[in-house]
Amino acid sequence: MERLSQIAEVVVDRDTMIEMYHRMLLARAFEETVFDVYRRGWMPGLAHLADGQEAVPVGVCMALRPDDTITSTHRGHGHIIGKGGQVEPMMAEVMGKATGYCRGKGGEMHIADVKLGILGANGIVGGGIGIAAGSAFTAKREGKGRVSVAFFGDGAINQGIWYETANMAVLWKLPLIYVCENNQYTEYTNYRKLQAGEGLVARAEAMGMPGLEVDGNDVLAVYSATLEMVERARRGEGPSMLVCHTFRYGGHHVGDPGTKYRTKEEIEEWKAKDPIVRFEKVLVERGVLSPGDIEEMHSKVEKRLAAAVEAGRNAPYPDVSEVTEHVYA
Amino acid sequence: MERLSQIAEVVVDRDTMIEMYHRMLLARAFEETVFDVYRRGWMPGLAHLADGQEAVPVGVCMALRPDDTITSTHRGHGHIIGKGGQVEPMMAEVMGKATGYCRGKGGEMHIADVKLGILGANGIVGGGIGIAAGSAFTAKREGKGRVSVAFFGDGAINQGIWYETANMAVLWKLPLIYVCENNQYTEYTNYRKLQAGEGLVARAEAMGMPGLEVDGNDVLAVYSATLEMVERARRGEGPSMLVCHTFRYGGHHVGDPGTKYRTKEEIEEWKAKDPIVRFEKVLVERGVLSPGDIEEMHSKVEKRLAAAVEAGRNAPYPDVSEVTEHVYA
Amino acid sequence: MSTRELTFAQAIREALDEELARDPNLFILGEDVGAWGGVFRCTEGLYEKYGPDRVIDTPLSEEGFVGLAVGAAMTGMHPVPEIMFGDFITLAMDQIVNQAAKMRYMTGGQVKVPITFRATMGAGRSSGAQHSQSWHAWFAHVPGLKVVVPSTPYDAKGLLKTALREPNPVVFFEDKVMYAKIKGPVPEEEYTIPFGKADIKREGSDITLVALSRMVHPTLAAAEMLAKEGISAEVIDPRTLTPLDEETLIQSVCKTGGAVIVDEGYNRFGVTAELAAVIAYGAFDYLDAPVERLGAMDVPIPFSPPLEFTTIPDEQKIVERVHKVLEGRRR
Amino acid sequence: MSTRELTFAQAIREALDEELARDPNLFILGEDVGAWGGVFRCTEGLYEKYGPDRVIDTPLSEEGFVGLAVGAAMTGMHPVPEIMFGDFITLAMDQIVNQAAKMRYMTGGQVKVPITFRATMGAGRSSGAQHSQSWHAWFAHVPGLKVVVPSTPYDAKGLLKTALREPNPVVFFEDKVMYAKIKGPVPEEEYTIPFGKADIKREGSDITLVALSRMVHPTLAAAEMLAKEGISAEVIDPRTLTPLDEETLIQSVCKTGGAVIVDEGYNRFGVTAELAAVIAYGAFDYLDAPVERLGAMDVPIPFSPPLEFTTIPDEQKIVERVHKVLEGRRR
Ligand SMILES: Cc1ncc(C[n+]2csc(CCOP(=O)(O)OP(=O)(O)O)c2C)c(N)n1
Ligand SMILES: Cc1ncc(C[n+]2csc(CCOP(=O)(O)OP(=O)(O)O)c2C)c(N)n1
Ligand SMILES: [Mg+2]
Ligand SMILES: [Mg+2]
Repeated sequence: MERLSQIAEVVVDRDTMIEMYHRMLLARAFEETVFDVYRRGWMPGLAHLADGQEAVPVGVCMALRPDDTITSTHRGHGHIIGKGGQVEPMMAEVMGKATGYCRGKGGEMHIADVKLGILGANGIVGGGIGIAAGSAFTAKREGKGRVSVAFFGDGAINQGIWYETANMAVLWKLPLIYVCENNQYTEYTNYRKLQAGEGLVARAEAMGMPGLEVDGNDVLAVYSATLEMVERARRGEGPSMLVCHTFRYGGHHVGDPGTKYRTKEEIEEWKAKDPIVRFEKVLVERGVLSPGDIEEMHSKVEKRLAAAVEAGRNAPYPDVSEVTEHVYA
Repeated sequence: MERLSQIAEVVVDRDTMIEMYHRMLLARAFEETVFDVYRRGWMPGLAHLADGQEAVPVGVCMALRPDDTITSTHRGHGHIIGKGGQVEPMMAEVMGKATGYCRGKGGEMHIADVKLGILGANGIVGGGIGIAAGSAFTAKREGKGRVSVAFFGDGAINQGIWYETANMAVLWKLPLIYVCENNQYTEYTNYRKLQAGEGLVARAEAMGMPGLEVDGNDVLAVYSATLEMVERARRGEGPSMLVCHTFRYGGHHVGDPGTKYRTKEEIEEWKAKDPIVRFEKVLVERGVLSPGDIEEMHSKVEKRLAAAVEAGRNAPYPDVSEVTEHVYA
Repeated sequence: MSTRELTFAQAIREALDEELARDPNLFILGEDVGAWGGVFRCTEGLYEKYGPDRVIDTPLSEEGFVGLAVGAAMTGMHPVPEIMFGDFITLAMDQIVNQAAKMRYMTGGQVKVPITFRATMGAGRSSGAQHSQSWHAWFAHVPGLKVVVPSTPYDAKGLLKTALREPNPVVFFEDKVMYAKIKGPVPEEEYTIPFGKADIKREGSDITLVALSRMVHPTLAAAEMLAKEGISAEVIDPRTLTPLDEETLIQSVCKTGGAVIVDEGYNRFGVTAELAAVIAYGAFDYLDAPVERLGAMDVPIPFSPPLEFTTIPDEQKIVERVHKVLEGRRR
Repeated sequence: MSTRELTFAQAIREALDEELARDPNLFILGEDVGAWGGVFRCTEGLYEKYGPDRVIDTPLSEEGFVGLAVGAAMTGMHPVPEIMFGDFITLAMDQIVNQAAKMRYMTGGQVKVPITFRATMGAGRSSGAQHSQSWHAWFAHVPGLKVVVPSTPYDAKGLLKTALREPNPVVFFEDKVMYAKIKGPVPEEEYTIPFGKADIKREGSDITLVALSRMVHPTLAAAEMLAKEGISAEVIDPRTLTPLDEETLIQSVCKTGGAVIVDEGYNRFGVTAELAAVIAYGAFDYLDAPVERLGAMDVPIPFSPPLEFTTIPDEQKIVERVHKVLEGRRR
């Protein structure tokens, strides 16, 4: 089995680093804002937040071209922001408004921006995996070096569709990168209780594709590993699997404090490894951003989100006549 | 990953060897007879024969206790005979008669003898795998050391249910033995075109269970490997996976000569490794049977099958009133 | 008989609890049904009481764990797999339809397959198109399965206990909106409710309203509204779709001369079609107007509340349909 | 217009061939559809003609390859996954129902999902309970899908060509008994047939027989038998279930006053229910007797021929139902 090199950190230019940081901030702020929106009763239903996990979606997506595609999960806001999605139509979608990405029809779990290569979050755990394989199939046919990324969780890996598509992706050398975001838990159960065997890299390798595990709270590590896999895929050498270890700070959804099945210590331990704080240190150390720049970016992002909430609240619900639109093309 | 010892051939007593040989003969004769029955128009529908593969079902099942269970496939006659199934109700079932194992309701692809631990052949490729996992679950609960065997083909291995149950079987240490009968082809396609990666032992090991590949035309090798896996399972150490390389002489079903997608050479090559002829040599060399014994057994088996056909032909079809029976218990 | 008020979820939980105690072969499996107590709290405390071998947390492998359950049922256990959202039952269809439902028949009666699939249904929670569907019609279309769609805590407990004693595969649908919101009297004493017996939830003489699962509640509310207009509506809950108590439905319509069928599944090719067809056939000579079918709108269920509620039957829509029937009659 | 006789399978093959030639984004995938030419010969020669990238042999991974097809459709291709036996569609339900059918709606119209699922249906071949089922009713119950059930080579070709140009997911059911056995005229010239237009296969005035897929043929034979008794039967084939040409069905019954629905899917909660309900509603004032529903018996399909044929509608059973309607009318 061919091995990938062990995440030699690639050289990242200044602008890219700043944009990475910016998207991580947006992703964090988006989750915190949605939580607030939920508590105030400004959104219907529930939301699935991923604060704490920002390094994975941003690290992966920043390694992609605009025409590369991703499929996301029920916990998908970060992926969408990572790929360049805009928080305003996202927030409106969360609120079920006509100005939302999906005109309010999709909702929190189904945000998509197909023009940006975001083929949609998905409420079926593992549901994006087949779609990602299909996008990789199309990409191979197009022959333009485009790749496809499937994001999914440590729970989703046990869905048969991972295995079935892995087999085809290797057989047909599809430009597909499986990104397993191991945030340690499914809804309320630790992944170790549900995942047998030698680990996910071993599963990938048995299927004939290389795999790597990285510190999912280190955005540059995630970025570097993704780049290597992406380049491999663009060269026509087929799929690979990236396993990122990370943690969600909150509960499974906004109604779950997340403290019943996880200890305070575990949560604190992970918070001490916060991906944004860590990256800030790197940025300051390397002279990419000053503490003042960082503060300014924080406050810009906050203002942007406040405005997104305001705009979302003021936006109309879709007209009832829209209910029968878009069933068929 | 724990490894199993590499098929040290176990000592097999005389009676067991004779019974093995007997069942292999029965299995072969059953297939040849069904083919004849089909050609004469004495059975409805099609049949899926496994002549050439007899060492696998017999080698595996002879390593089992009567209370162990198996699940079988669309190509299941050998498994049923291997586990002690009787050719008379099998033949009647193939003909759709009321004296068949399933009163004619199941048919060629669905023969079962639950009292013998045969939980049924299955028309869904991979369909028996979940059931076998469930039987292993029950076995573990019963705590009597019973094990469960899932037979399936080189095509079936790519069904997600293998992967999903493998994960649970390892997690829960179920007494389950996966037996992949690699007869080189699915219906009309060589398995290499459909199976990516490092082989099935690697897949099993990645999931956390040991695996072994054996010469599937060597009944003693199959028997020995199975015994080791069975004993491991009885000790409560969990599942394992046996991969047996073998070949079906005929086509995918009785209507397919099997010569369009396979070369004459390939077929001849495998026929030169015929499991029955090979075992005969061993039996004679070891003085277990004389050539005369062998001839006698052949002719007994042939007579038995001729009688089974006769009985099947004379048996009545199920009464039409039975059509609504057995939908519910 | 002493009676308490239980929520729908509590009634389900109590049935599971009692049957786990009664039948050592019964076990529950599913995602977060164990230590967590189930995302809808239907298995709360059962893990602590019966242990991890009887209330089992599974990986996210619906096909796999349902398949395992089928095999366990065939070998003497009575598994109770939980499909957290009924929408995910799509992943386990083969095991339910091609394996569980057919094994007895295909083996000529050699095996029993005592298995109770619990699945949720129902929209109205802004959960989006993949967490709001009601697929009970699919399973009612499959020979070998029984399908239960209870509407009250009392019915839920009694019918679930029956399911858990059935030697056959049962698909038991629970509307998730009812779990916490619907409360009702449940006797302390043990009882079961037989399958195939509709329940007349309200007697009436002018029109028959047939509703099931959560739809019984807006239908009863509609009956209340109609009563104020002087229209006496009979509300019938079939409670099980297979077997279906055709007799009770037909008799009611023979008396009232008209019917509206209310269901939260999609209207087209759904439960409303079967019930309307059964009534139109059986009460042919007594119908004064066509049977009205009020299922969910035939669109993926939208997230945005104003859209979502448009798609689901409610009191107002039921009343409108009743008026339509009565106008039709006056022609 | 020059016309030849083609078998049903040849008509399917020709539609695939023409559309593969026309649309570079179209591709076929499934088990043994490539080098082997399909187990029912529907893709014979296409692998040789269009190559292994357009006619793709997949592993036995129905969920996986159908999922892959959905993603390919969302990114600009038009995949045509073949489900060899419609029974196996259970394994791909999630991809069809939760992904393909909903993606356009859930994204607020951002994507199109042009995908044509080809699946077989139909019993009568002694293939047993897991190789004989007809699940078209399930998909007709799912918003976002279109469902096609052609009965003749002509219709099959014209409707499949339409499906292959549709920007929406279509589930196209082919009765496998027809592949080799049913022959019929197919023009050399290109044509397509729009969805949602029923075809009157035979005109008549005394009773309406609605039948689809292979059932059209025994129904036409029954009409022939009835003609000899002096009963003039109109035979209507809806051809597509979604969209459904309700108008044509209702108009016919308004003229004849009675109907029998014939379908090879299970009777209960199936296609016969929807069509009967639609007719009972739309032709309420014109019906002289209840609509008769003749679906397959609600049992797993038995292997043994005398049992199997008992479960499937045939000429004789259709004629009996017509007599029943006409007697009902005389009351
Ligand atoms: C097929 C399916 N099964 C179950 C669920 C319910 N569910 C939603 S999220 C979740 C846990 C997913 O765990 P993981 O893949 O680790 O993702 P995470 O939530 O940790 O991001 C479950 C069981 C679902 N949405 N889809
Ligand atoms: C789920 C499913 N998909 C497809 C088929 C059709 N089919 C029957 S046998 C077969 C090939 C099976 O190959 P393998 O598992 O190697 O078993 P073998 O026939 O070689 O014994 C296929 C594709 C089926 N019966 N079930
Ligand atoms: Mg997780
Ligand atoms: Mg094979």
